[in-house]
Amino acid sequence: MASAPPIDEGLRSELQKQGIWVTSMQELYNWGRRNSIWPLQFGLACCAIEMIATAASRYDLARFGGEVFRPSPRQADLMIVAGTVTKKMAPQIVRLYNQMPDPKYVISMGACAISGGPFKQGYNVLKGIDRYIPVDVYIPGCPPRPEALLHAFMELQRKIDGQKLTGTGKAAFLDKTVPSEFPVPAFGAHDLEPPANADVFHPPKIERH
Amino acid sequence: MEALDEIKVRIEAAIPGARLEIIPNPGPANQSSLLLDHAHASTVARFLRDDPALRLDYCSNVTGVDWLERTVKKKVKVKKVVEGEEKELEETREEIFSGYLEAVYHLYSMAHKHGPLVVRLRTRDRAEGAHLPSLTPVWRSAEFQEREIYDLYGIHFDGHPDLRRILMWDEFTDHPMRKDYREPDDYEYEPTPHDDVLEKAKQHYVPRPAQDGTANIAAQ
Amino acid sequence: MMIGAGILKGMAVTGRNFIGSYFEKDRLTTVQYPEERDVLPENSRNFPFLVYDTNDPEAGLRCVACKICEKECPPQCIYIEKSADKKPDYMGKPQFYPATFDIDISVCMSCQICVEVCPFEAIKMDKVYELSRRERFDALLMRRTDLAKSNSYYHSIHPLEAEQVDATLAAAAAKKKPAPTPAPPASG
Amino acid sequence: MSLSTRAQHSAVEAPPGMPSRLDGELLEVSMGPQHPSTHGVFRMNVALEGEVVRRLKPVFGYLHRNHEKIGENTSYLGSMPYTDRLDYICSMSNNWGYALSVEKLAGIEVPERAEYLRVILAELTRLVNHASLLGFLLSDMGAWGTPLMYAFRERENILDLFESLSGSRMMCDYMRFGGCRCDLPPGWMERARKVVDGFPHFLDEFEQLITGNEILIARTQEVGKLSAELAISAGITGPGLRASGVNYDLRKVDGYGFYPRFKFRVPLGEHGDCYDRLMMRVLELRETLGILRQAMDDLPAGPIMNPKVKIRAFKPPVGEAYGRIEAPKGELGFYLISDGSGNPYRYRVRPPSLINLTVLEDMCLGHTVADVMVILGSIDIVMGEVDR
Repeated sequence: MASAPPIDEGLRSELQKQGIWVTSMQELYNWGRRNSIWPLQFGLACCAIEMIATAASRYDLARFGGEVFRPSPRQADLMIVAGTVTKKMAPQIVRLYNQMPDPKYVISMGACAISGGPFKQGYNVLKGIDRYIPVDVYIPGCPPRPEALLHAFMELQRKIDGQKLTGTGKAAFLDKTVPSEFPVPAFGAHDLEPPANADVFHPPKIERH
Repeated sequence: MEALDEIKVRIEAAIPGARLEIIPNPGPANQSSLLLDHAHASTVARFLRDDPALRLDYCSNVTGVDWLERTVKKKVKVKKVVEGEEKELEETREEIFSGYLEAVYHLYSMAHKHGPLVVRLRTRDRAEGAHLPSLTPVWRSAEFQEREIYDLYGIHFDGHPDLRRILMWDEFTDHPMRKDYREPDDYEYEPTPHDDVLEKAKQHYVPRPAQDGTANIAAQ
Repeated sequence: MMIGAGILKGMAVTGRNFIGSYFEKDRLTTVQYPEERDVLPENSRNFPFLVYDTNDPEAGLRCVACKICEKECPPQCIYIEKSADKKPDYMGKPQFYPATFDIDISVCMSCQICVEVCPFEAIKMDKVYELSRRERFDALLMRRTDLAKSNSYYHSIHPLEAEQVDATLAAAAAKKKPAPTPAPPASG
Repeated sequence: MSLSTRAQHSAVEAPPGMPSRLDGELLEVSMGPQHPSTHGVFRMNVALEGEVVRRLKPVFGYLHRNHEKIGENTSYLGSMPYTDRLDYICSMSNNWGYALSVEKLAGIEVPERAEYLRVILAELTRLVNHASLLGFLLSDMGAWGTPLMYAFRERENILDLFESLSGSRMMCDYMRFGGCRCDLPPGWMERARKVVDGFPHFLDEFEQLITGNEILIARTQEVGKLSAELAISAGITGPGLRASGVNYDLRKVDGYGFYPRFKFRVPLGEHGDCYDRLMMRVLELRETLGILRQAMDDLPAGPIMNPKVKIRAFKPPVGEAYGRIEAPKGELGFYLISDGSGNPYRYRVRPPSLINLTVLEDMCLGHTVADVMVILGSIDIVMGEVDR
């Protein structure tokens, strides 16, 4: 499929008034994916309770097509890392991520999953899951309100909407050169080995003394 | 429940050879404790559990404490002969308490609804492989908690049915709750550090040869 | 009792809830976020912000860089650099000010201890929660310019508390007022 | 509801010598740490003979986030918000346990109004915990979603109360040593009364939903029995202990707070199986509502904070203290050693969830692998507290 020039918005709405729906393959495909994100049923700590609350009656994640929590990573599109990632748990999370089929997304929910949060000074706490796997959306908060998770969910939907199927800058999961699996860290005598995956984790250098 | 010294007297009468010591608690909580010797620890524990007046059948909390070697400076008044005259002088003396590891047990009675009786066991030193007798055969509730002490403090409990690491992974070699434990360096990105975190984060800062001089950077 | 009666009884409850959700407001609890939102209570808190008086976020900042919050913050997510010089604050008194004031909201645990220990009523809790970002490092580090928010904003999110704070500050200012007056003769 | 609807004989009891295709070969299965019904990141290494559990070793530490080490490096005030995150469903109870221990350590008195508020909030927490537990347990048992949704609907009402009082839904950080942080906002008590008055309706409905259910009875009665002797020796506390018939409730035994002023009963089970443990929660919910009503009626006016306590740069005298409360999951204790400085020298949490798991293997042996989830669910654990 050649990347055709995008359809003129005015023309499209004019056609819509006449009862003719025009869409591109890319839009249709992304529309379908965006509205059926199945998360992995996977909770680590406190944030998992808010994640359940988001799926429960008051906030109802089903309105966004995300209520089908799959216990198996093989059937999931989205991993919500909800809670503190410990060094003992990190290899399992990377393994779960590797087992998810493409396209896959990661939401890092709450302070602990982003950076280790309040527990980051702990000897067994990983300072952010983005040391080993790429993260699409970060939600700060301890724990974030269910609305914040819904907001992140919509942010992810926007991201999916913007993914191109062809041409330069096409979505990473269609690009064979971009890895979709990452090495699982090993348990070492003092720490995980390696302590971060240098291909994934690029913290900015701080200039200060 | 009886007073602690009465209990001590009764134990010493019932178990010949048991060496007990009362460790006072200076705070307002008023929970003084009983230090047991290793050889008689499990006999004393059984006595505490089975004695009809005490019936301390429930061991609530088991925990380790790491006491570092500390020097306490004390001012002592000494009588000295100075220039043929006896004078009372103040001298600072340093007393060195050697470090040790400690296991603390909080005992209650569900039958009589009293407690707590605090029992302590101390190792000889803080060296790797310090030993203590296990009280898990007496109170099952100590099972996981003694494993935790073994994991985090490195005290070996003799007679524990299943002494393995519980919280950290099996390949781990340190005992992180000890006061002298140093965690691995993962301070690549610390935008808001202070105190000791700042010292660790500084190792990762961008070198500034112009301001700091190359020698200082090499020293780091 | 017939086998299955208990299950049927349970099914009846489910059915009552299902049908009831069309008629009873108590059973229909879903909030249709983002179209409708719960009104957050007065005390609700998420992340800290810095209050400034008047209209100038630079000069009106109440913070004097005393670093108490930095020291007390349990997860150490505040970073302050004290200014070298003094600038007149909103009351005209020369004060230190924070040259840098960063809060790493990817670490903050929303415990509001900074608010509790601040003697200058300078740091308060915000209610904004829609903070999802696609990047982590710069996007989630709040600088002084992001943090400074006006007193009227503070009034709009915590009306009762802000009024109390204003009253306390006014009382403190009134107490202090007589003090500077005798000062000029002494210097002059 | 009476306990008379018991099954006459056990529904799932595996005969010890059950012939299986494996002929005595044991199959080792690792359940968790990613498992939908382990309530977090809990792992069990199970040895199965056919479907029957022959050995079970729990593996912990997947959420070990160094609470105690951080507590030793943080000021006494700074540890308070961390306690919220221990048992993250019951932050108010954790706050109270910690505040109580520090008060013991430093000999601090608490004003009357603050004690009443603590009772009210801790009991509301118990409602949240037990309601969520019932939802989770039934969800594990296959009642997919429905009971959990009902429980969470009620939970949200109570969380709204917590939020309007303390500012946060889950991590309240509300209590301080020497009292509470802030007084009730206007209109709070009326709303709380409304929630408490509406709760029995939910309970009745919930009981109708589950208690007569034949599947539930078959899966819980005579499953995971725990004898009183073993429960005491293994240090089981909370509803799990009382389901085995041991009358030990710290609210009665220690009489901390102002619990002796309230009239309430301690429900006791007689079989010590999963069904009793489940019903213990339902019965406790009813008693809790009674305590709440009494405390709300008697709430005195007055200060909520001991004015002598300075929470910042708080330095208790040298000494140690062990304080404990009856948290919804069991005895929650905090052991503090002070060396006179601003940080505790030793900060230890006695987690009821961890110690209640001591007998998990004993309870599961001889049952099928499907029962393990029910037994685990009936113990009621939260990983934040198990691993700390």
